[in-house]
Amino acid sequence: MAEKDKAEEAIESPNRLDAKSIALQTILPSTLSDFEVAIDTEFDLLVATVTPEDLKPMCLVLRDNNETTFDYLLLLCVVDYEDYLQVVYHLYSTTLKHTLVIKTNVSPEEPSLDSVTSVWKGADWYEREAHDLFGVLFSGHPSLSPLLLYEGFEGFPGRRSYEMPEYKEW
Amino acid sequence: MSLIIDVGMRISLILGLLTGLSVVVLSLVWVERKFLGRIQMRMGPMVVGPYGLLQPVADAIKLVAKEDLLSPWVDRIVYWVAPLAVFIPSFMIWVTIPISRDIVIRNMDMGLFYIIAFSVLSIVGLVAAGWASSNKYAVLGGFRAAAQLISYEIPLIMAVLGVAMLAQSLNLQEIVNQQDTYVYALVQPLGLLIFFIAGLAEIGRTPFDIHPAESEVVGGPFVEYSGAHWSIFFLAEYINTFAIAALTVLLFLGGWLLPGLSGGAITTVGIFVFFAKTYLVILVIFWFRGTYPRLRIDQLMSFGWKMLVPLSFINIILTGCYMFYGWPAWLMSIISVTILVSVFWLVSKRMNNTKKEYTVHIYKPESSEVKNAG
Amino acid sequence: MVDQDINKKLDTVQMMVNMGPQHPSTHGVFRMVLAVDGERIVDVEPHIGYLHRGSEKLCEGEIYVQIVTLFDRLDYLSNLNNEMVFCRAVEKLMDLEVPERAEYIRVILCELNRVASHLLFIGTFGLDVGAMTPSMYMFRDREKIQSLFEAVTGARMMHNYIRIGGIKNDVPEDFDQRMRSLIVELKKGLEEADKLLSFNEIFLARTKNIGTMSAKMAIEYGVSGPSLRASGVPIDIRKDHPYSIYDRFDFGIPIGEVGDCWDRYYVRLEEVRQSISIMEQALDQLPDGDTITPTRFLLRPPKGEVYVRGENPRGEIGVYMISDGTDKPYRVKVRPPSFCNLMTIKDLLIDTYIADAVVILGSLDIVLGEVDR
Amino acid sequence: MLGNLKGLLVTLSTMLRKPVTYQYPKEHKPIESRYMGFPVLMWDSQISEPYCTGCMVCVRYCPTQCMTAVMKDNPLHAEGVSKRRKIVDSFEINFGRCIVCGICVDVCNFDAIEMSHEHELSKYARNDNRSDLTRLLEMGRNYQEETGWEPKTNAKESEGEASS
Repeated sequence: MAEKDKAEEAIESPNRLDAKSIALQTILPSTLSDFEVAIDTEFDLLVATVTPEDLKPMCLVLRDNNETTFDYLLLLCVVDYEDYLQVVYHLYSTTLKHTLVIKTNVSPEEPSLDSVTSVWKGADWYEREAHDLFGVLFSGHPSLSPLLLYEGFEGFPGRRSYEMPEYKEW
Repeated sequence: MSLIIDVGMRISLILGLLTGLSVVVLSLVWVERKFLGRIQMRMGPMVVGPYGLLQPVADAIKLVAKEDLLSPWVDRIVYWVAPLAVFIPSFMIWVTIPISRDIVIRNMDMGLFYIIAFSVLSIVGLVAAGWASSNKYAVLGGFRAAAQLISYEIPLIMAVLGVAMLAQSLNLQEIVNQQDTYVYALVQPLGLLIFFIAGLAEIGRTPFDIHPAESEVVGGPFVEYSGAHWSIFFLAEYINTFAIAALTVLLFLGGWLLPGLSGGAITTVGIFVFFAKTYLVILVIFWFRGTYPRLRIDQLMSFGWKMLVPLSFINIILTGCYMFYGWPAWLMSIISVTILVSVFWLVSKRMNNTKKEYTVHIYKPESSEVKNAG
Repeated sequence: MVDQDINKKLDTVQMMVNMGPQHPSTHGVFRMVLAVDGERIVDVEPHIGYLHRGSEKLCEGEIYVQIVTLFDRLDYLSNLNNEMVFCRAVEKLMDLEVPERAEYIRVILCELNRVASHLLFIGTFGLDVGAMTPSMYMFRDREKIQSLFEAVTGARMMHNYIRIGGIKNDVPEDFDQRMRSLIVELKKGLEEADKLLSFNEIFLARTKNIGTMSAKMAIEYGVSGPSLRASGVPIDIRKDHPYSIYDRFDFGIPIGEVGDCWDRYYVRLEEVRQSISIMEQALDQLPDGDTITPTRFLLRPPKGEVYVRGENPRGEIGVYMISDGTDKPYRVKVRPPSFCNLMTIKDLLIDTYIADAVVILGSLDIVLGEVDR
Repeated sequence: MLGNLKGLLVTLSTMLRKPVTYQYPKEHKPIESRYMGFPVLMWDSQISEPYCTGCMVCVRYCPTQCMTAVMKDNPLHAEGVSKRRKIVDSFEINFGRCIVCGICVDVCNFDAIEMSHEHELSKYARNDNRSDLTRLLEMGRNYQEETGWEPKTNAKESEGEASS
């Protein structure tokens, strides 16, 4: 139990950000003044939560701004929180070496989002994977054909509501 | 009655040749596997027979007993004929290849011409095999084979021509007999190199194993074949390897001749000398196989047309001058060696000029010093 | 140019070649549909997913200790690196200190794993180019590494050795001595490969200026690891964001110049040398002490999410883990380095030859277990 | 050109060295003492019964769910010979599923299961490697004889059931 208490304490202690993230934290509000952004911290990560509509223009700003230069997409991930799907983008700057997490929530019934393949080419397969496993539609993506699953697969196996086929001993 | 004896003689001769060649191929397979194994720090076959000596026999039995798989889309007639079209020419050339003085099935005056003419035929078989298999890899491999074999035919013939000019004969017996004072390798090192490289390409061995390239076209024309039909290709490939090695020995390395060997002993001892020399050349081929990567088809073509063909023409001109002006033999070999060395030097100089590119830098952020580590 | 004009006039038909999933040099079950015009590749359509096991989904149903075994099987050539990054993620979430000695042993083994992975790359790359001997030499050396792994972790590939909070058990007594003799042998073996392959003219002709990836393109696609560094971008997580104890060692990052296949090959070869130097330094500094911070078997990390980055032999691996306070993670997402590197294949292959396709794919050094997860 | 010649020299020099391979079915590469083969059950030769009490903790933590166990009352306990109140009745490991991760050994409270050195278990049918209690114990005895295995900790005796 002791370690658990310790860990909980650690979360309370506010600043686990490294120097680069702190510097980023100070400039972010001015850079992203055009958008509705909630900037938050999560452990040592700087998290910006935006609406799905703002996402792509904001990504463009973040990539092209000289103070942020997020030219490298680390990871695109979808998290299923059952009542909404959260799409998480991990960005990295190869020149300034800082990271930023962008989160945006979409509804699970009609998850639709602007594709960021035109911002980072590396988003291509990630978006196809997210489409496969979570059914998130990325408008503007060149082709959202199945990547990991076969053609004609029913359902979205990444989601928590997906019913796994029953376990059988062979 | 005499007709029957005659036909019987011929059939037994063919069967004898076939058996002999099969034994040679089996031995080659064993030598190759063992030699490659040693190069790669393995032991090679060890289980069947002492030192795995019977392994090729076991392989042959397995191949013959194997089911002949047939894809439903193949063009059947061409598909079955193709292995024979590859095998028969490679078999036929052995009619006139002597293994010692007067030990030859038919000594032809146009022997060299006959060999060259027949060996070209196997291209047809390879292309046919590739086409009939109705497999895209096979088609690619077949066309690769066609391009490769046709373009390397030229330097091969040119190199042979140099020897024919020197010996004033196309008869292999005669050519070998002419080499009793000095072997042609000494007079024409350039010719030997051209012949050997072009020969390697002709039989599709590393670094020119482009048409059966396993990592690219998965066996090329042979990809759909299995069992006995595949083994015919296999047989042909090794017979060709042996033929190229034998021709190298006969044309450039003095065949069955050995300094100090003369008189009646030549005929019998000559067989052993010939085989020893041939196996040495084959070992070099296997050695290359264990060392070199494979060239790409366009690089192969440009190497053939831009290097080997001009060089082979130079070789012929040189031989012509030598014959016409009656230069001493040593002058000829010196010129030949000079050309060889200068070509080597030019190529490596070109390589060295661009050598700077061939490094990787070690980057250390703290001191931001960059040191070379190439 | 003349060539192109002729090509326009000739009425050629494109052929679709289905390369893979059963092809000897697609490195697993990767499939490319190549549209070829003769030997030239006109279009590529990569297909993955033949090895999709849903590892990330499986993680949601397993407790933290069991997930380590799943991470072993992502990139099955650099198991320890994978285990390490997952364990670091949990440790970060729980704020767990790892004993000094455990850190050192982790680093040594991870670097050894990196060497093993790169050796395998050199061997298979040789095979792709058509040279069969380097692979045998490299397997010979890799076998020695795996024997050592067997002696330390008990398994040759799927170790389950790095645990949350440290390592499973201390290294055997003769570890130091065995490591040192192994390092000597590795150096020798590497020189052999270097001499046999690196500067062979045929090899250079096959790999130099083939599949050139510019730095811009590499960054756009999120390429990482040796493939990125070969393009001249000096990014190495071990240097830029030092984790574990990597800041205590003096090592360099090999950087290529043009980003072609040869650079990608030689950067890896050079990286082996750097890894060996790291191992030597770590062996010299290896302290005594505990090897694991005891934790309960059924871990319940606090709520929160972490993203942990690590440098795998193939590139940057990242683990994004969300914990909801129970004994099973809410979501685990891996950033698979091969996945991002493989994305470039379409751009790299167009307008090359079929023979180059094999070489380029080989030079990216993908592991399909990780691409498909 | 020099690179080519260098390569030839390398292959020539390695050719003269000793092969590094083993002739597998005849010769075996020595197994390291820590080698983790398939898990087997240990035999308590003092009381002549298995250490395993069938507490199922390994079954629960197995990532691949390759084992099953059934527990019964220990007849020897009733006789007063053994301190184990419960004993394993049947135990089955499907080695075809087992991934040799060693978690079962880590969680076992009684030193009853151990990673043996067994690894060559090729069989002709898919389920031939489902091993029941007798086979597991036999393999375990082989392992004990081979390595002189001793229980690491004195198992929490008398307690027949595990507290997870």
